[in-house]
Amino acid sequence: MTFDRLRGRFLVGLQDQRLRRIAFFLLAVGAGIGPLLAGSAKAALAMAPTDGADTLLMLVGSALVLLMTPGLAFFYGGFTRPKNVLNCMMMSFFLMGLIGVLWVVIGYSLAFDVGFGSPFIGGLGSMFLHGVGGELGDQPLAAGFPISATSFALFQGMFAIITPALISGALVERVSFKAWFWFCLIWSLLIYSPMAKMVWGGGFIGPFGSIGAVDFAGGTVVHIASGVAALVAAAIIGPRTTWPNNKRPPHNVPFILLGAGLLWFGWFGFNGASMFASKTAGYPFLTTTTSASAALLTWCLIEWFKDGKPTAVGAATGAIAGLVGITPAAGFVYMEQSLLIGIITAAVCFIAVRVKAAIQFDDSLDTFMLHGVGGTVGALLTGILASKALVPADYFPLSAKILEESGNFGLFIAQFKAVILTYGFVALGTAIILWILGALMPLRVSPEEEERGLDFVAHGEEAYDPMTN
Amino acid sequence: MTFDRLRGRFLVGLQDQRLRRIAFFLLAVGAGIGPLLAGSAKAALAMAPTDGADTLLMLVGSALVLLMTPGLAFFYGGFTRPKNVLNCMMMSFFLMGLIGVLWVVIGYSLAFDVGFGSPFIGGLGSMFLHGVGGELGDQPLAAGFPISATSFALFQGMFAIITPALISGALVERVSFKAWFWFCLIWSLLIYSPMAKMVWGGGFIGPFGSIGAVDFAGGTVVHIASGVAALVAAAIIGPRTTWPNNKRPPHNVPFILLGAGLLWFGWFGFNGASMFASKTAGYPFLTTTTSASAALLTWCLIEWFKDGKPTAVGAATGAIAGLVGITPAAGFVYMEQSLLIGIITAAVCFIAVRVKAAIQFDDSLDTFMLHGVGGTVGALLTGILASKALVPADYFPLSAKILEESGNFGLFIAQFKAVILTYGFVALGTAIILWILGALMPLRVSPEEEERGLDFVAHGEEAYDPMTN
Amino acid sequence: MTFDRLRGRFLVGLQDQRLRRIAFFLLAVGAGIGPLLAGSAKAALAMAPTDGADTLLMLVGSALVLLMTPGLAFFYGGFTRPKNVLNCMMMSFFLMGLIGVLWVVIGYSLAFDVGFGSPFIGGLGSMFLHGVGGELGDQPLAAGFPISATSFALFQGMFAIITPALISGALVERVSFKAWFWFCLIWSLLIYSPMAKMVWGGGFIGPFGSIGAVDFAGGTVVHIASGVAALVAAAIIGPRTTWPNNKRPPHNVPFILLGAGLLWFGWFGFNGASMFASKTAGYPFLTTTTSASAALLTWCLIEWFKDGKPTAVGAATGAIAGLVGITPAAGFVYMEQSLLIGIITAAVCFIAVRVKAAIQFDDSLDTFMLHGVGGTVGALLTGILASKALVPADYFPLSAKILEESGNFGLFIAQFKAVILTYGFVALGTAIILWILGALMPLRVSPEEEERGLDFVAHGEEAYDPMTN
Amino acid sequence: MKMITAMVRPSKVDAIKTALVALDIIGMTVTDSRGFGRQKGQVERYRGTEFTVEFLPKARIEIVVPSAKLDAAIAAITEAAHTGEIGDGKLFVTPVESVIRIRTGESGESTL
Amino acid sequence: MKMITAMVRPSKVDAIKTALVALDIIGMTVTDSRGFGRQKGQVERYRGTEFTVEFLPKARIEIVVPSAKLDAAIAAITEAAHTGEIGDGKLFVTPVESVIRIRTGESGESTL
Amino acid sequence: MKMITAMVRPSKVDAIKTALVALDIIGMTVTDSRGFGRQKGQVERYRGTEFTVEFLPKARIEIVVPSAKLDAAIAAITEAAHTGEIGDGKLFVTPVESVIRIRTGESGESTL
Ligand SMILES: Nc1ncnc2c1ncn2[C@@H]1O[C@H](COP(=O)(O)OP(=O)(O)O)[C@@H](O)[C@H]1O
Ligand SMILES: Nc1ncnc2c1ncn2[C@@H]1O[C@H](COP(=O)(O)OP(=O)(O)O)[C@@H](O)[C@H]1O
Ligand SMILES: Nc1ncnc2c1ncn2[C@@H]1O[C@H](COP(=O)(O)OP(=O)(O)O)[C@@H](O)[C@H]1O
Repeated sequence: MTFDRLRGRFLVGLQDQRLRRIAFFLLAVGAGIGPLLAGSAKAALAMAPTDGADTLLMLVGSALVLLMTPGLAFFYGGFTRPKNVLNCMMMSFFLMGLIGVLWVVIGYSLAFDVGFGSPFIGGLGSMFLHGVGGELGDQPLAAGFPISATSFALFQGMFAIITPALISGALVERVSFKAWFWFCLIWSLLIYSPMAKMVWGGGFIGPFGSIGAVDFAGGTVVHIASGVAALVAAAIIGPRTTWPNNKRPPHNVPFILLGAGLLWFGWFGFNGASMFASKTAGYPFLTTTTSASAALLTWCLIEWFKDGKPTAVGAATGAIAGLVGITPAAGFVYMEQSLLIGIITAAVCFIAVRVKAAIQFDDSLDTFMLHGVGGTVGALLTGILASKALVPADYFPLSAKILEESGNFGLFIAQFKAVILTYGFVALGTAIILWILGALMPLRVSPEEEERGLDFVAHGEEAYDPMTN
Repeated sequence: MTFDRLRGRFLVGLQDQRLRRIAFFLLAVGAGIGPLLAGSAKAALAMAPTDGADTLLMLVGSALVLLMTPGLAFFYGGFTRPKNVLNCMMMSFFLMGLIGVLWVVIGYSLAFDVGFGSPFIGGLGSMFLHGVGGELGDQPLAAGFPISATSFALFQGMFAIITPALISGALVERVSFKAWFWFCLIWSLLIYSPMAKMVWGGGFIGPFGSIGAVDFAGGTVVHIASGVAALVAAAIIGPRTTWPNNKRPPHNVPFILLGAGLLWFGWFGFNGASMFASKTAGYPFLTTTTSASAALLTWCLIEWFKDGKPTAVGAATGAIAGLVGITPAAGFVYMEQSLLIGIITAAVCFIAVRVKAAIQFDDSLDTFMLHGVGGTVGALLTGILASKALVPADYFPLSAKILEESGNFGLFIAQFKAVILTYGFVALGTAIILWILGALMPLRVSPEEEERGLDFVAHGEEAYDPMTN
Repeated sequence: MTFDRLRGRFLVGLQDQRLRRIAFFLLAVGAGIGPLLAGSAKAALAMAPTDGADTLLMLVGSALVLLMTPGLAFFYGGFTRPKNVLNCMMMSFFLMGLIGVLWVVIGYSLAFDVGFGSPFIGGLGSMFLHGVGGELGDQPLAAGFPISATSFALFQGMFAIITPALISGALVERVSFKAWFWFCLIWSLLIYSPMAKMVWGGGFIGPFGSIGAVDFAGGTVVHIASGVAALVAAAIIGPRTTWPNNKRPPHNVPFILLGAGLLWFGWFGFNGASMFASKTAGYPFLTTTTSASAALLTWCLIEWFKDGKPTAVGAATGAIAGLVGITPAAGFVYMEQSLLIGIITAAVCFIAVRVKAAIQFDDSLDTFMLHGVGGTVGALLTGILASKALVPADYFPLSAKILEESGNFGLFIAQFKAVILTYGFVALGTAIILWILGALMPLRVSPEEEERGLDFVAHGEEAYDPMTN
Repeated sequence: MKMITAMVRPSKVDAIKTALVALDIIGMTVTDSRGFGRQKGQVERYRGTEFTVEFLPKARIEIVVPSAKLDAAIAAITEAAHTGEIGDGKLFVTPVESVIRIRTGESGESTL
Repeated sequence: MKMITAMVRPSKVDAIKTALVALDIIGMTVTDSRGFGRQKGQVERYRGTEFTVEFLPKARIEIVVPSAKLDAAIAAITEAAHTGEIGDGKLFVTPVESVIRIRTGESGESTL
Repeated sequence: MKMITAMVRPSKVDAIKTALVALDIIGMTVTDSRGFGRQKGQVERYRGTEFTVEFLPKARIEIVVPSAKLDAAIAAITEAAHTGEIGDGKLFVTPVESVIRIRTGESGESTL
């Protein structure tokens, strides 16, 4: 109700010529000015031979992050109706195919190649991972990174897969699978790869760029990006026909707990391996789990005080919130700070989820409320709580300089800019992609198909055989 | 029936003033005498820089052990009624929050700090992991342990989480979640941390203390402790109202197999990483799985000969029994011995489980029968089967000396003492905690709530939506 | 129908005296000639001390591969009727006990000991892993392999477990569990261990033997062997009574997706750790996942174009096909080739599965169609696509020489021979084992038992309690 | 008293309930069932194999009503469950001889 | 012959069975159902969202009895299923015209 | 019109459907149920504990037929569901007063 009016205005706004022009202009200006501002911070790290243990950290980390995608499929799938569970799971699972291929063909190149010399986008020189890893795949990534380049490309690919998969949470039970296919393909190329470039690939947002923000393992690139895209997509595509009047409880809460367990497990790879070095990976491993623990506890305690009962869904949700919150900070903070991040992220996400329910916005499985909001809280808290000792100038020249000169407040400003830029870039980009896509094909299925269930409609399957014999 | 009379006497006994006084006295004497007996064995190991591969073993091991808790939730959850499955799972899952936080705040310090200079309990100097791991989290743990101290703290935290979670198996479908919350919190501080100190933290039971027992990965600390606590708690709290007349079969056996599979997988970290060194971790990895294999096979073959059919639940149970049995021995025995341990543990646990069924004691999911009995068998067999070569004097000074001087029989005596002390300490401590807690709040829900189902009563949720559309 | 006639002839053929004699003759000749042809290629690698990171790769790899067996249980179990799911899962899960023990007792020795000096079979000198790993379990495997020998024995054991487990897919819902027990036991000793010897253990098929074929992680040893055994066993044992008229759809597709996810995750260990060295493991890790991605995508796109809808079961199936296809090639090809392998394997397996459906052969869960066909495609493509640089003469003397002298066509011929030999050896061996076994006990349950469901018939259990309260 | 047994589309249960409550009929029992009828079965495909699913998910609703309310109830259900497509389902009326409310032991129409 | 259809609390099924067996009534069929009635629905909450569950789990028990045993059976069921709280359920009696035991083809009251 | 309610072995549902279709009876509703009767319960064992399962899986089939087809339908079902072992199930016939096809609003035997 409340939200429906907002949505109406938004949709009208999106069709407004003037507004669109302004948006494009802003994007163009950003693209133009960015490079001018781009700092020339350079690191002077030594080229060391590939290290076995560090490389193994990346490889095991890759396996762990790969498992997060099926984990997510269960975390999400448990919430849906039985007639939509396969479609929901496929929205994640299928991306292990689509984005898995896309990444090695071109996505990696757009993110980590330097061919274009742009602070926004990589290049085409590393398509098909051309030149990555050398003849035996054992060449080190770069000076200061004695991990094999192949392990890095693989590890990053797993991130590229799960990011759009996260978006699906906002869109389950109504989106056309064909539209989802094209959306993910385009979004990965036009939004994800540039984001990775800008933040991690030496682009203008990151520690080598003009803004100097830090993002340890994907607070902006993964969580804010997916969260904001989810918000915009849910707004444009609209709520399920059953929302909010005929909504149903989760069909299988144990699946949600299984998914959350696998996600937590995989997150050790996600954050821990983002340290790229096993000797110093103790902190990101530790902070990851302590933040998750603190957030799980916080969420449940809030429920307990407020509603009288801590819930299993709440425990799973709280843990994920804590994992999201610590992601941008994992290697930059000590254990105490990670507890704080977990507590604050859980509290803020809890409120966000309740607000969503109150305004009856159909971000169906709370992708924005957890990943967008949680990622934002985490990214900002990273600025406030990062420790100088953990942001070495060798690896994060501009960020270290900011910390040196203006302390955590300075870094907070940088983080704030990074967050705003991410919101703007992703929101705009996602909206544009969906406009264009929406002109070419229906974005959602018909109400009849929605009632029938997407498992049959989109895949010709049913998740469970009702005949038990 | 049989058991009910025993239980009556026990409960009366627990309330007997004199008995209680004696118990406290024994505890006090133990606490006083222990230090006097404490040997002064000292190791002379060199301080080496942190090793990447060894540290990575700990980090990956931590991730594996973390996954055991959701694994346990499924192993246990499959057995319950559909109306209690979430509560059962939450009894484990929630501890990833509660104990996860508690451990880094104070639990670790009570176990591994040396501030108090006591052989029973650590200190407060490492609260919030103060001073653990140094500025970058990469400082080695100690002389002879070139793993980062942070990775050790993390790894140990995962053990602290799963130990009370194991207890829940004896108590499902009837315990108040509030009581469970407080029980776990107090038990972890007053029982688990001291146990870890006494056995692993240089305390009086372990190889640096006066007894010189060895416990590779938690036969006493984890399995006997949780098993005995489960036994005592089940006795005090009493059986489910449906027991033994209206009991039902497991609601989802595939969940049990999933849980067992995840537990086995995680146990590689549990036992394997307890070697703290990857080069020599081959044995604990190997013995872990061979014991589990032998126990699975043994359990199924016994069923096959006795009842005519090997069962899936039996296969899962046997594997867990074998994993429990090998835990205290994993790095101290060769492969042949591990087969023996698996076979014997499975056979003894099989009998224990049948005895339980016969006396109709409601250790609902056999926590004592598997972890208590299995841990005991394992701990004693460790004494008998440990190989001198695998108990080096550098790391296990007193135990190596015992082996040298009185051979395996000597070590068996040490193990026996360790087991007895663990039984006594844990049983008494658990009973006291429950008495006090029972005075402050009901330990179990009402029979009506039990009938209604704890998922709704304790969490306001249902695991499965009965409306399939 | 079509198939039934074929089957009739086949069964008659199998009983034909002459045919049998010919078969035995061929086998004998092979056994005799092989050694004569056996090359004397010798590698001159240095003996290096055990490496921590490489050993850790093996240990983590072992844990990952262990998890594949429960993963397979879910991948398969999701397809069955609810009344057969436990039996189906036990056909895999139980082997973690049976083969786990068998392997360390004798299987390893038959595969990797050199006592017999034969190119077909190992020896008995390493029974009970005698002499493997030394006093501390940290001795390196061999010159050029600085991993601990214990980690190798463990890793290989996990392969020995999953290979017969794969066969079960063709036989679910009808086989007597007793017959399955004996079949797996005998097959593992008489087929699997020799296969491992011949291909990996310096035997006559592999790179040290007379044929010089390569098999990175089990294209022939694991996939073709299990696939062909499945085909033969399904033909001999015959279809389910419900096939093809009363077949039912999968009872739980999410289980299939869970299984596929765990298999993919575990496959990183399967292929990745088969490199035995973490620095260079980037390629096998990478190619494993890119092949799976490409295959998943290919399978779904074919379905999409052909039937109008991509399916979840198809996505899971495609991924497995891609993983099978890349297995023999993982460390011998670059990323581009892995994409090609994934695409081709998926396409061929897709056709195979459809053909199976058309001729109505009851390879119930497509073991031959995926593992047999996919393994064959992969093994042959390995010949065509392997890169010289990735087949170093130190480790693969004869294969490297073939590549040097006759290029990929030469290697293709070697691969082709290896495939043919594997088909012949496994088909014949499996048929003989089943004949003998069939004479001693019924291979399948009665039609009434089939109708009743094997969970109750074979295990006295039900997977799900129909009473929900 | 009459018992109405209606086999309807599962998604219509809520609408039927609402319609009946509007008539002050507070009481019904719903069971998941599978129906076979003129509605064409759907074709599902798993791997190579096609399955024609002939038994489709239906909700089986039972409502006992006082005879006086029978026609109104039937009308309400028929309207709420209607889509006009094949597979909307059937509604059967059968006689009921007596009713007892277990909680109170009362019997007769007043308990409905 | 009469058919008793009772919608009761699922946890009472065992007690009802026992009570009927005591009357030598060996034969009944139970179906999981969901009932809507005067019993207040429970409120569940998942994340931010509240759900009022109006359809509560009920067991639907069907027993065909010889008319002679009808009253005894009703009394037994009513007693065994009784708790006194709202939601105990209803019991309906309907006429049965004939019964056949499939195994033997026999028909009539003797087959019950 | 009559309603046939048959409690049968779940594995016989397909055969029953086929037999009825042969009589041109296109319409039935099947529900998963659990039956208690003379058929001996099976003993399952999980860990140390034995369970005697007294309620066995049954399919509950409902078919409304024109009175004219009643006997043929009964014969068809009885034959298709028969194995001769205890537990084959029972078949009950009850009167139906009216039928309505929801899609069209038509009523009467012609809608069957
Ligand atoms: N004779 C019958 N007896 C019992 N149930 C019936 C009968 N005919 C139809 N049904 C039920 O009604 C449902 C819808 O019937 P169907 O013939 O498919 O469509 P329609 O009612 O629109 O003609 C069936 O799936 C079945 O559950
Ligand atoms: N008129 C009715 N027709 C069919 N089932 C009914 C009817 N009234 C009640 N029921 C069944 O009986 C159950 C209990 O009824 P309810 O009104 O909640 O409590 P009580 O029977 O104690 O008054 C309902 O959940 C429903 O399954
Ligand atoms: N009196 C009855 N009322 C309702 N259902 C019955 C009755 N008697 C039997 N049934 C149903 O028929 C099934 C088979 O009955 P049973 O006595 O076990 O075997 P049989 O029908 O071969 O004599 C039961 O499981 C139950 O579902």
